[in-house]
Amino acid sequence: MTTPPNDSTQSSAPQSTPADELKAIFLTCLLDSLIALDSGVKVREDSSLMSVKISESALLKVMTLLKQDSRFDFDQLQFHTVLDWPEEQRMECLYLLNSTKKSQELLISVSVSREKPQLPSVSKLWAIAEWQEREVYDMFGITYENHPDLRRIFLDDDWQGFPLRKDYQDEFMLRKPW
Amino acid sequence: MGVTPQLSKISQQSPSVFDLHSAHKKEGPALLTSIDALVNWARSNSLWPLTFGTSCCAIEVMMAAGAAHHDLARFGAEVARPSPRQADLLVVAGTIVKKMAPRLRTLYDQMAEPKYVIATGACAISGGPFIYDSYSTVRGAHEIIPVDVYVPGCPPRPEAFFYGLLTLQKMIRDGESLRRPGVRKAPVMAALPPGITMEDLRAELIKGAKGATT
Amino acid sequence: MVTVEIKTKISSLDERINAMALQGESPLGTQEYFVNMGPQHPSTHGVLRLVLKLDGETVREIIPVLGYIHRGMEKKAETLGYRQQVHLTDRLDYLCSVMNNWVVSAVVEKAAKIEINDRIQTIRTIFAELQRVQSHLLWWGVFGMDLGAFTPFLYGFRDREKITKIFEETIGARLTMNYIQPGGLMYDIHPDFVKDVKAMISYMKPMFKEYDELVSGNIIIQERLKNVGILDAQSAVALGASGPVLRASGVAHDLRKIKPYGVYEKVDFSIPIGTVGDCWDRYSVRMLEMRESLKIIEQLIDSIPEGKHLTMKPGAKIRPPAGIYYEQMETARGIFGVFLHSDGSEKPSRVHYRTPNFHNLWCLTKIAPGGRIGDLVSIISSLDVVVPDIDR
Amino acid sequence: MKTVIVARPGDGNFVSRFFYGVKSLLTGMRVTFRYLVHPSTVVTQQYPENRKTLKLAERVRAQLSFTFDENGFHKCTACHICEQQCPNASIHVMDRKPAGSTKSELDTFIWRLDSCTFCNLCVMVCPFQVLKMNSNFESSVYDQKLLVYNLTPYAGPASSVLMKVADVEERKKLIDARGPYDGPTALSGFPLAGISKQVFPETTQIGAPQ
Amino acid sequence: MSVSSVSQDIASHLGSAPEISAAYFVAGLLGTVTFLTVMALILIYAERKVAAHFQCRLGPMRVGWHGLLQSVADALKLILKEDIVPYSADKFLHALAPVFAVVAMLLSLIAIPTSSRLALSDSNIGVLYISAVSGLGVLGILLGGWSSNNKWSLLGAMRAGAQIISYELSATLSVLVVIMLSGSLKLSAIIHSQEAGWWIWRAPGVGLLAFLLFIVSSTAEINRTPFDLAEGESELTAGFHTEYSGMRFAFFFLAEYLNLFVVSALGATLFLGGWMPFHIGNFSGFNAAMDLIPEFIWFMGKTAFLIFLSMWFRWTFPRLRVDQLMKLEWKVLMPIGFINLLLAAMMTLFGFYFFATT
Repeated sequence: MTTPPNDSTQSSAPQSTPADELKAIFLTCLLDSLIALDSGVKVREDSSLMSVKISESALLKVMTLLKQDSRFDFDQLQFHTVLDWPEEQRMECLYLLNSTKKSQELLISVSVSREKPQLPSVSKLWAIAEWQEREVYDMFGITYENHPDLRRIFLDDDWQGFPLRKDYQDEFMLRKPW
Repeated sequence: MGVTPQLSKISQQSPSVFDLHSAHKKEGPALLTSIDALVNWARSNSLWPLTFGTSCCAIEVMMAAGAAHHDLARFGAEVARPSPRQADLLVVAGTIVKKMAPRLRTLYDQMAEPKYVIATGACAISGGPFIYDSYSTVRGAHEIIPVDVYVPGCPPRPEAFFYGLLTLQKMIRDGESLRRPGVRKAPVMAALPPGITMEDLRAELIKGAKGATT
Repeated sequence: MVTVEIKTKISSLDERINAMALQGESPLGTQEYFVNMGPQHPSTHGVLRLVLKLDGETVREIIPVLGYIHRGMEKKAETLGYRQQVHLTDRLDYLCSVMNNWVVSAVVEKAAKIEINDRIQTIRTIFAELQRVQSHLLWWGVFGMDLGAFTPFLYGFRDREKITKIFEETIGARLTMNYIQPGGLMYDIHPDFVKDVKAMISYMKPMFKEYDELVSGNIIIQERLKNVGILDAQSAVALGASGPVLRASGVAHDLRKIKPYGVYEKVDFSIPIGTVGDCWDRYSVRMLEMRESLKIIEQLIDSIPEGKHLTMKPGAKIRPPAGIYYEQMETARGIFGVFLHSDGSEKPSRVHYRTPNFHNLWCLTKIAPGGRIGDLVSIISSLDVVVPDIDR
Repeated sequence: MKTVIVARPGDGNFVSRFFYGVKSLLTGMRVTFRYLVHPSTVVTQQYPENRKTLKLAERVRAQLSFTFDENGFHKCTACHICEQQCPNASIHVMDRKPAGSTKSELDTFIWRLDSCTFCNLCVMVCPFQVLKMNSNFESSVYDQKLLVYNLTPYAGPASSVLMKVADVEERKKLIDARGPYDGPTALSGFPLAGISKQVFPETTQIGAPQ
Repeated sequence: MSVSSVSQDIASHLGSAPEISAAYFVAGLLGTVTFLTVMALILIYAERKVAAHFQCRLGPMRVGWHGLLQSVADALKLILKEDIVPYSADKFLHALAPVFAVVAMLLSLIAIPTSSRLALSDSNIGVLYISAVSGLGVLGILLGGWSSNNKWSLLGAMRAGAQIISYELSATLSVLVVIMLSGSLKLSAIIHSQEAGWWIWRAPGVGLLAFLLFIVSSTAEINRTPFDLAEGESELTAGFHTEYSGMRFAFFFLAEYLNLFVVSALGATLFLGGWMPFHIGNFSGFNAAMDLIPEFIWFMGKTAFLIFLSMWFRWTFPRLRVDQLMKLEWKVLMPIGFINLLLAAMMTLFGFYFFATT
């Protein structure tokens, strides 16, 4: 399942500039380290950002590495959001990491099942993840292990359902008539 | 030569609270009527708004309208009260969502009579951009509290808000009375375009509502 | 309705407050109490609600309760075409509406590979900077009002009105512009635009001295802001702060310099950074940013290149290939990013906004405890939160 | 990266801070006093009084309207492009097919001022430049239903078709008059989102529980 | 001009029958109330106009000529507005609080002589009386905040209580300077002691310092910016009167402006000579020219100047924080006040002031 990292970087950057080369070296280094942790690492091709897919079980390890390793130094979690794939019965959780020191961005994607979505919380690594994970729980219903304060953030505590899921319906919402 | 385009006529002679004279009929003894008039004069000229704004409209309606260029103080309405107990005017400036709806109702209930409500902007009138496909936006403040004047716009200019304020002042002068506390007359159609009477409109709307229900 | 099996314990606000009431002990042995600040409160800038745990006047803990203006914008965005996306972002951070428009347009342009010319880029940059000044002016006024001085509010708005006039002339709107479109601009600039902007700049420059005399130099302001709400560089980064809040903590992180977009590469400007990260630094960073913005506009205003203002037909269909696209820019409050997932159809399948205020407000819970209620007000104000941007 | 480090007010000793403080307060008072004694600095525009002279910028968007040619005809062909572009269904173009014709023509052009966000997309995409925004912002009403406008004064074909008919009387037969409040509630009977069906209560009991 | 006040005039003409004294008292009180209500309305209008012009706008314009009737409309509206008493409030205290606030102010105004012939009660302990009675005002605020059963109100009331009582000290210290210099507690005697010149300049340095001290601490005592912590909008919504509406709120509003008037009138009386025209020692020609302006106008002019000063502060300065407020009082104003008092004592002892009669 492992995609050779060199191929993917070359295909994404046909015209090579110094910046691109640097990025390629960075990505190679990154992928090597990630593969050591998780054999299922893949590069997500259809993205304008540098992005890798990892497996659910390796998430916390990978994130810890990315945060704490001085080669990567991803000190900010820009956003955490979810793509819903109802036909495949999965949800794809995306974490955009940002390094203020190295000016690099990396999108981490993890797939979870739609029925029992659960992920480890990364709020120990990035404090802002506490709110971002609450938002994702609120909108998609993904629960987080070891989250300090998991409850709905925007909607009322007694709200039924998770509105940003593709199949969300309620009586109140009107569909645009045309 | 075709049909006169009515709408262009409307835009030329815009409906105006200044042009149309009051249709208010004097009732009862002259003394009481004049006391009524005095009371309504005082109430209409001393509309202290509640500092309340949820989103974009608050900038235009509560802030820019109160700022030096437009100056809400000219209407005696710059005394923005942060406590609903002392406010006369609730300007619903911005989107009201389901979570906010009970709070809006509370604010309204906490205000002392006589109290007036102006809904400004598309969101407060009908839900605006979020009227469809939004699971949380309430479609208009009138779903929660009685609204006296609607000021359309997204957001309305400060001048448009002043026009709304003048419309409300006219309503207070014409329709509210000391002798009927808490009961407000049916709205006075001051802002109707010329050539259209209240009766036409009412008939049409009743017809339409019947059509919609059946 | 999908039923989801939830393994983790989900708490509620009441439970959270109850838990908070039990923990912690006041050093004086006095009883602590809870107060609701908001949703209707003059200094929460809209409908932010803060549950405060107070010990006398001292704030011990804060629970921000969000969602009083959560309008479901991301759901709504999934039902709109790419061109219609733009007008929604006006209503996020309405004080940076042009910049928000730009981000959406940029991400759509990146996705659909729409080329734009230099004229469009220059005009976009000028408008973004105008809006930055406008937004900071409004913030300055409201900041003064929050600290109890009403007059700065009116002076700020008076000068903001000059910029609003320019917007009105070219765009036709005062707040929600919807000006920058995928593929260009809604209108070309007004013939008087250059003249008016120059007049505005020459008007604004001496005004900063007055602001300094009235507010910045004032001893009460200085004493109330200095060493209040200190956010050091390390925690600012960790808490995800961006924009002036991050820069005030001494981190020189500005996307206009790091990843220049528009025509920021061509212009010469510097980035104000603070040293301590207290309210005073956040205040002065913004005050200096206004001056820098005027400098940028000054450099660009005389050399707007010729060209079309719209490179594609306004009604043309936009259908980007399937994939993930992300674009972020530096608005007046920090990094605003738009994440777009396209499935190849005319509508995006998922839109996510990375809003600066959501992240900046999070800092509040870390820096405000320990201060007085008055400090809390100045901290909220110095973070410059716009609540609809947080709640989306 | 070019950076400037912001200045911080000096901490100083107590006495110098005290005198700085007094000076700064007096400076602030000078600023406000200057405005008090110069009435020319007043920037207020008195809206209802200056109504006659109030001139807004020509691009100001406050109301959608139709453009008419010199005969009072519009060019709308009921192509529905504006309707599709409108992000929140504020425009509803109702067309009709006259007897013996296959081409549809405009019946009523319903525009909801109550939900319009003035994004200008309809104006931008209109292939015939029928729509335009004008600056008439004085449209406050007491009833939300009055904010649902019909922009066209007549139902009938576009001016290009009408002008082919030379006879004025014949032209009049092709068109039917419409009023500004021929809203969809009245015409087609389908309910508008957000507009409740309740019709003008005689009196409103204030504070009554809802 | 004789020292005798109106009361003494009337008493000497009509004898001192108790009914007549009572009737006179009622009439005087009613007159004062009317005068003060009108005064408060004018003050509110003036404040709004002055504020507007500080802020390059116009202020009330549409009710009457240049908005002259604006305050009348506001007052009429407030009187007719619904009076809400919260369900969980202490009803009796809630009703009592605004009365306290207004009555304290009315009572203190009785003692202030507005001209040499018009003083309702020229008590020989006038200054003491005023500082005692105006201290009652804080009771109204405390009661109002407590009885509303609202945390914001309570916070506002507690702030007001701490603030007013603290600043009362330095206000009294500055008043003591004048008492020491003039050697009397009687207000008319204090005014007459300034016949050769107002204390603000006659006692070099000390008088001015005491005056500034008085201005600052009295601004704090009447809860105006920069010391408006008790009702600081951006912090405590509306402070102690959050739960008040209609008439009772109008009472607080009235009391606030009456307070302003009382404090300014007292400041004018103590430091600026009250109704005493601007005299310089024994320059009789100059003094006679100054005497041509009526005493009442002198008094009102001085008071108006002090009121304007207070408005000027209000529309220029931001608010202090609660701990800074206390720090300012206890660590800055109090020591200055004591030193000033010491200097004043020496000055009085050795007659080191201009035109000393010793």
